[in-house]
Amino acid sequence: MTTVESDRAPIIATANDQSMSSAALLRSWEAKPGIGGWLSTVDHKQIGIRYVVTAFLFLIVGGLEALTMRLQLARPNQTLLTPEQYSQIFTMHGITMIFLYALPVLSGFSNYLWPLLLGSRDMAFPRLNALSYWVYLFAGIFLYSSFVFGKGPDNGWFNYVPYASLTYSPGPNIDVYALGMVLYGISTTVGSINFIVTLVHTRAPGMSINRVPILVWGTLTASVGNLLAVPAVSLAFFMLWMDRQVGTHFFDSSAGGQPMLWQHLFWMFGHPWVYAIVLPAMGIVSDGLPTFCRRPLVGYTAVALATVTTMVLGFGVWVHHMFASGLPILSLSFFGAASMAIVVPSSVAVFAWLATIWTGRPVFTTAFLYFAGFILLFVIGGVSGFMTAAVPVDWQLTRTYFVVAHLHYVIIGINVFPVIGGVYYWFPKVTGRLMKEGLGKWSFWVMFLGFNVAFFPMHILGFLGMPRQIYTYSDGLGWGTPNLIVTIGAFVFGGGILLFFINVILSLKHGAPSPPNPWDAASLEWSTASPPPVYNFAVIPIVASRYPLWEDKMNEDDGASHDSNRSSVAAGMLLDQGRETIGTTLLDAEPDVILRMPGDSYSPLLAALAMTAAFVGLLLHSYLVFGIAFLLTLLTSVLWLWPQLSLYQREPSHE
Amino acid sequence: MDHCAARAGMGMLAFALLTPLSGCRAAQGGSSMTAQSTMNLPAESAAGAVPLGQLAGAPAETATSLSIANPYEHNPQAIQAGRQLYLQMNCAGCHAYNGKGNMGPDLTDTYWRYGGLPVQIYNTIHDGRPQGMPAWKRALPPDEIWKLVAYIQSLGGTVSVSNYEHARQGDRPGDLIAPEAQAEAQP
Amino acid sequence: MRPRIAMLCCGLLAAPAATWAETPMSYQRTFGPAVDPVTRLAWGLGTVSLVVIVVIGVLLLGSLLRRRDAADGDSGQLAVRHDGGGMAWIYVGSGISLVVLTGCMVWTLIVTAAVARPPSPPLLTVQVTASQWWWGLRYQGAQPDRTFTTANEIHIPVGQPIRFELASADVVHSFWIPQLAGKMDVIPGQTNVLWLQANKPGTYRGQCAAYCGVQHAHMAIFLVAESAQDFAAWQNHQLAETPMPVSDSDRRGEEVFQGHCAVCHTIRGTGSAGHVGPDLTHLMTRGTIAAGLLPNTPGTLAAWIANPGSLKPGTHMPAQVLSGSELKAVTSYLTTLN
Amino acid sequence: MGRSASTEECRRRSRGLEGSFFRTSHSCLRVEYLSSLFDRFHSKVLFACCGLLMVMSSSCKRSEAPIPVNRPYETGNASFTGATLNSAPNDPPGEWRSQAHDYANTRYSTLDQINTGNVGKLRIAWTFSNGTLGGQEAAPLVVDNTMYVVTPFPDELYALDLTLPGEPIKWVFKPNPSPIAKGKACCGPVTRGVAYANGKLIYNLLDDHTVAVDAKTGKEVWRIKMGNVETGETMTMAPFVVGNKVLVGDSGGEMGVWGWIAALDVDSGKELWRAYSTGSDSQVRIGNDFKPFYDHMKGKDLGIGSWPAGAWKHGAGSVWGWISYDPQLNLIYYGTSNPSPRVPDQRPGDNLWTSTIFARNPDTGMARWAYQTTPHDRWDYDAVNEDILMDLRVDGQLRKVMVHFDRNAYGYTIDRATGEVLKAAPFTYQNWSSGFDMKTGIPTVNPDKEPHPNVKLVNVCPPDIGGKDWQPSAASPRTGLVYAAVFNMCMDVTDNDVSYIPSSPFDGMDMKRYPAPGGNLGEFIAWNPVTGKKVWGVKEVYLTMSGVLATAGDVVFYGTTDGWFRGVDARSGRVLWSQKLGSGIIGQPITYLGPDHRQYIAIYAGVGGAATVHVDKEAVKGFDFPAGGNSLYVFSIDGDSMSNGQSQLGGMDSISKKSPQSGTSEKQ
Repeated sequence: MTTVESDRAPIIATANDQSMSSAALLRSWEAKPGIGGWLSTVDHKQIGIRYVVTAFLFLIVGGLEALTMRLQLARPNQTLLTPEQYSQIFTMHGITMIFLYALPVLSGFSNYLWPLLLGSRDMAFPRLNALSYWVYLFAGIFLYSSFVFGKGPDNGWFNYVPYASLTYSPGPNIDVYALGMVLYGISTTVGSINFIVTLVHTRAPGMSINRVPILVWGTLTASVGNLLAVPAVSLAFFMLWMDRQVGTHFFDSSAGGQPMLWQHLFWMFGHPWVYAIVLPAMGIVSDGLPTFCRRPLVGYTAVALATVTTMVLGFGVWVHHMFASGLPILSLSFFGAASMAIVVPSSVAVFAWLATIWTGRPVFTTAFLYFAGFILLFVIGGVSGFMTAAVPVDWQLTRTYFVVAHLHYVIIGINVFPVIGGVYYWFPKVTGRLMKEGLGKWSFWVMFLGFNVAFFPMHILGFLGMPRQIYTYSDGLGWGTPNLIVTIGAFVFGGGILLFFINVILSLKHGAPSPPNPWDAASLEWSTASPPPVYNFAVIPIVASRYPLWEDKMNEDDGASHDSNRSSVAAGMLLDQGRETIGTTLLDAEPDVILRMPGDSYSPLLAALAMTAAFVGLLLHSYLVFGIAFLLTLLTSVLWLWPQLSLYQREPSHE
Repeated sequence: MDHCAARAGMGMLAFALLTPLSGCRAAQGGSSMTAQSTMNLPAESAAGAVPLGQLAGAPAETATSLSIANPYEHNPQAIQAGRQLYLQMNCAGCHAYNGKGNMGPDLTDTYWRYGGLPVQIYNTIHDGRPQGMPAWKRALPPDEIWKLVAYIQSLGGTVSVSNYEHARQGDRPGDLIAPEAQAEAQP
Repeated sequence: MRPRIAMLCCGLLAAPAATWAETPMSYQRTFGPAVDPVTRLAWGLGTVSLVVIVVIGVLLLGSLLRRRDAADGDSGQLAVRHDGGGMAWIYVGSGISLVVLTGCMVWTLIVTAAVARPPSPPLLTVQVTASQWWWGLRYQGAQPDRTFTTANEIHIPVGQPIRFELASADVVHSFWIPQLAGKMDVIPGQTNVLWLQANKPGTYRGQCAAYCGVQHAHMAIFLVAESAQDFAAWQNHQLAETPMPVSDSDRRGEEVFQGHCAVCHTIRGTGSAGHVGPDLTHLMTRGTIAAGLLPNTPGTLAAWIANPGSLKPGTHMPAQVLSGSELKAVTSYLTTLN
Repeated sequence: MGRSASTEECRRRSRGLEGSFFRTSHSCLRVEYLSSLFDRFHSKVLFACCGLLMVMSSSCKRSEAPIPVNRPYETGNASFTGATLNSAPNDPPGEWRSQAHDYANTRYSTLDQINTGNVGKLRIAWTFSNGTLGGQEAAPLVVDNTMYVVTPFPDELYALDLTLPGEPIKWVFKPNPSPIAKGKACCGPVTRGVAYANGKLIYNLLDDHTVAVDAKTGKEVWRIKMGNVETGETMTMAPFVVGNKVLVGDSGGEMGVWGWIAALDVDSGKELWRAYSTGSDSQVRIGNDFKPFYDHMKGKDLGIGSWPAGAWKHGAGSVWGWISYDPQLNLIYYGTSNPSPRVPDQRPGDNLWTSTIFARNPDTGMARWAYQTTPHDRWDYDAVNEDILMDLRVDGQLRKVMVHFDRNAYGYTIDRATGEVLKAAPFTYQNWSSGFDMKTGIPTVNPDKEPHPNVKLVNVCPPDIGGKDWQPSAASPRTGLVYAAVFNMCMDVTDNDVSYIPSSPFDGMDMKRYPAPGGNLGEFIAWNPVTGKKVWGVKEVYLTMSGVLATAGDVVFYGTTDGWFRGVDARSGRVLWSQKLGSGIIGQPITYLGPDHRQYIAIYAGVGGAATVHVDKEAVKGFDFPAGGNSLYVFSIDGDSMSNGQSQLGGMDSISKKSPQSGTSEKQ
């Protein structure tokens, strides 16, 4: 960021949404009206909402795929689906849920919430933020476009070679998957960078690193993890595409390649990824629970550290997906032990949550139910993971329905439940209306019941030796009854989700209007209006504790504090000369610089379109299309980077 | 909830999901499903009607039967299946793993002793040829042979039906043609 | 919610116990030293896991339903309690977890070491070649000429460790006979080794456990553990060449086989030596065809030859163009291969 | 290429010495003429002349490209090893009546008109094209002033009258073999030549027939079907005559045939016995007097027992190479081919009796001893290469030995009475074995170089065609050395599981071949069979796949696949003369004495066969073969012959006057 000599001392003012300055803020922040504004906006709230909505749409598609599979498996020797259809469905189900729902929905939450949680006016790179979303959307469409070519990916989401090689999967479906994942990787990567820089740079003054909400810790850890993990998978998929289309032999043993290379590369990414899609969700719980338990989270530091530790360990355990691939026993034992070790940070988190509830005074809202229910599912998913970490036991468990049960407890239990809880929790903030509690409780219980009926018996199916990814099974293996129960449970669970969506739609129209802070919560987002103004905060709040909105209440207990170390949300820096927010230092969040934020722009959308076109070109072997699209990408980046006087930064004067 | 209602619901849901998917198989053409791929094959008799012998020797009136197209042409699944057959039936032993020939002729060049049209290659495989090419008519069902032909076509040296008349005169696409020759070429 | 869940779980746990006999793939009871310690470990860890779930469940329930003292419950007004309490939970909880965990780790390592290699050197090596979608088996004899090939049905002597060398002809598969040993992947370009031992005579079912294509679901394998004598007898029988067909129809069938089938299948002694499909030398000694898909009867054989794709969609075996009489002849010929 | 340039220069220099040179070569001529009566004294004089010439021509040495590996041997004319050869059946020295010239397979001629001194003056005397394109691997025969040349498929046999100017065609025999055979021969539709016995020319047709032709009339005497070509079996080897038996064998090691050798009656063609290379002892003709030297070859029915059940039936072990014969021991020696399929994992066991050298009694066909050079061959190392019979001192005692350059790159010196290996050492670069165990007689296999299905194995040396293929070497009693054209190659190989489908290859090896360290594909070496060491070598950029001719003139001849025909000093390895021919050379040079008492050198050019099948052209930068097309080239000093230098019209009327008989009557 370039700087010019003339400094400016930010005016300290008190927030007042009727003031002149607010009008000025509105002028400079709000998007152009109409479709143009909609396409060009870089407002993190807009983008966050789009992320969440898109992710939920993919959730519905993936869910329907799941239900179809359950119909096929309900009884032995069903012929509802052909083997080929089944393969495509279970593959797309995995791809959809893991790539197109689980992470994006969390990115959505974080996108929407971060600046509000951090007392800032936008993410550090608003346009990068928009790009990340558009690329995600197009990548999703790209992946599903495979059906247009007559066949979707059909090799499971981990897509082992050599089945994924041209010899055994000649169709374009695997190319679509490979290229789609490389494209998708771009979205994830830029998103992660954005989160990291945002945390480093744009927290409100005083929000030192030990005061940020756990959700921020979770997303930060996930982002760093993604930055390190995604390159592995992008590389792997690109190598696969080269093997298929350029004639290289990275994975072809008969030409000097090595099939195991794929498994290593994929799981080096795959395992950290699993943590990337649960840690932020755990963050949601860690921030939500205290609100409803009417007390701060027990062991904030411990939980924050546990979050980071989990991810660090997560990078050293990828081999536990490959225990049966004939690797040396010694290394297996090491990776097994490392995988078990993850129990420790997890238990820290669990007991922190338990303690929070135990020592608090829970208010039984729907959101709270989701958070509390989550804890049990987290434990069940955790211990089943702990069992698969035992190498010799895993030789039996792996690739059976036990693993299917495990990963659904982990991903649904630790991702879906907190996310939906999170929706109930922040819905009023986002829409200005409260969701219906009665229907909400129903949706929770139906989901919770259905979920356990659907997925707990899968453990037993695993013990009964049912392998995953089989499109049918013959009679007399004892798998019939549990499968029927699973199918029933699956539909109940689906019903629960349906209730939730109904609730969302109803509440959007008829929900009770919500005050700025309906739950009397403690973090900054509740200090501004519901829904928040486009500029988030009329004045940048100044933070003095982890729970800025609870300081008065908590200090009733110990009157030991003075106004000096109180957070100030009413009065703060008024930055109303164009799109501005405050940049602060890494650790202590001292005011450092006034950041001029870029305005709305089409370049993210154009760049995303151009990139996608380039990948389409590769897919169709039309190197002309690729070339043109590549040039367009460069052009849009030039447009993007074109210097704007309005973006010159000025430093505040210190006295 | 009510059972029948639930079942009905499931059914409808399944139907809704399957309609888009049901497209897949048709579009896949020669997937590994032998049952369905035996359709739309030319009748044995039709292919059999094509005389053996050199391109140049093939009398014109058989051009119709010569124009029998390979149902699997450009079908990626069939080409890979054909490649597997090429290895499993020991074709590589004579024509080499890269198809460039060794004991048997090069299959990647444009010279074909017995004609480079799909149906001529079909016949070569089906009936064998005098200089050591075995006949596969009993071992390989017709659509397997067509898959082999599809693979051989994918090697690039074969003659397309559209280009047949030119090929028999030794022209290649893009060749210059002297006006006189042009005149004579008119039937 | 808890009671309902609990009931449900108990019900589900009971279900398999009831239907134990009909669960050939269940590994809750196992029958060989290569896996028995693992089964004990699995039950152990399983119990630990269940205990953990119950304990946490109870604590959670307790924390939810526990009566709060009225003192600070002032008029539903959302006061916030601020006390540093609760850290003890983390210390104690994590502490206990750590202890239990360490115990489990040690136990796991012990078991891993125990099953890593057989107690005594295996007396027999079976080379398994996995293909889409069947299992090729080659028995390594003491002398080369005691080496023979069969498919989809393993026979072993009881009470002896057997060594399996696993290779793939195409994609990744996974060799798994749950009641005798854990999985071992079959990966192209490398030979993985597995050992197992059956202490109880009987037929054990296995199945490919790694997705290997459309018919992954129909890639079963059977292992027959029998007494040393029975095994020796079986082995000698497998080594014998099939007698030449006698009846005219069978001779006709043999001729059809040579013409239509021999490029892919082997029947030792007839000059057919195809390696693409299963070796059929002693076909009728096997219980099933098409890798466990169908019982091995003349009827199913004929149906299978007539149109394999309809029974096993996607199978690589093509439908042969056979006249009715040819089909009849070849089927009756095949039924003589015992 | 540089080498040829320097040879040109060498030739120019010798021309400079014309005067003195002329005289010496004359004296040589005279001495040679007498010495054809084996007059010791005169041959000594000859050595003297040659010594002198060597000193004179040594001026070329500096500019000579191939640096001899071993200088100490450059001068002097003593034998390096003291080896002696039995040149039985002692055919007239001016003739060439069998492919190997004698039972011992020495390919050594006592003619020495052409010697190290005058070889530089060799010029083309006349040529003959037979119009075929397949690889020309056979050597011509010269009997009674008639030259007999056989073509590759369609295996036509020409008789050329050497007594007349222009060497006109006496007759041509066209057997019309089945065209199917063309597609079944792994390595080109070749034949390795004709045998002469009792006025009959006997040879194998590619389509598994052996045929005898009357040498005078060119009429077929008998023809016998030895196998069924549709199964993939062919016949390419040159028959070998012992007494009134002619020995023939089959080809098809890549086709899963059942290999055999058979003895036919020379006069009737009736089959007398047939010995298979796999199967029961009776089928292999192993009886009580079978005494292999090494233990792993002792036992009952090993031809079945060393194979997986039933696999021996398609185990090949075809007999397509050379046969030699020791009249004293009354034993024939020959080798069997690789086992089928070439994918070893499909046939665990030693796979006896493939890749094996057999000693048999030619009368009964019963085996005396056997020695398997490469047990459980994984790389296609046939043992069919020639066995040169020599008598020499090994470790102090005189031994009757055979010298065998195996495809597995080991040069063996084997006691031919017992089958004991006396010396075994690599004669070219190899890495498949880490050493040789003299106790078991088995090379120690390097496990890293064992191929397994579907796994690419890189840099295996030598490749499937071996360190040396069928192209026969020669031995000279004057130097006691063995001369061989060998390969310097490696391969990347991927094995593919393969089915036995009759009439199709039972192969499964996917290979890419390329030069071994050094970058040269070929080398022409002189080998000391006593020490098992290379004496010198001439590196060739391209494949050296021709037979070798050794002469009493101390010149050894060989050709290259890019068409160079060279004469080399038998002692120093200096290339004394080179001539580029119309096509690559994979034939076998011979020498004979014309009716005009001139010594001629004859060689067939016409590349094809294994040479073209087995080299990846991409392997060597800018490598490409000359096109095929078979022509015979005959050389003489200054190119003098009846076919030039005189009035061709005279030739014309002399023909018009002659009747066919007069051609023969002329020469008493």
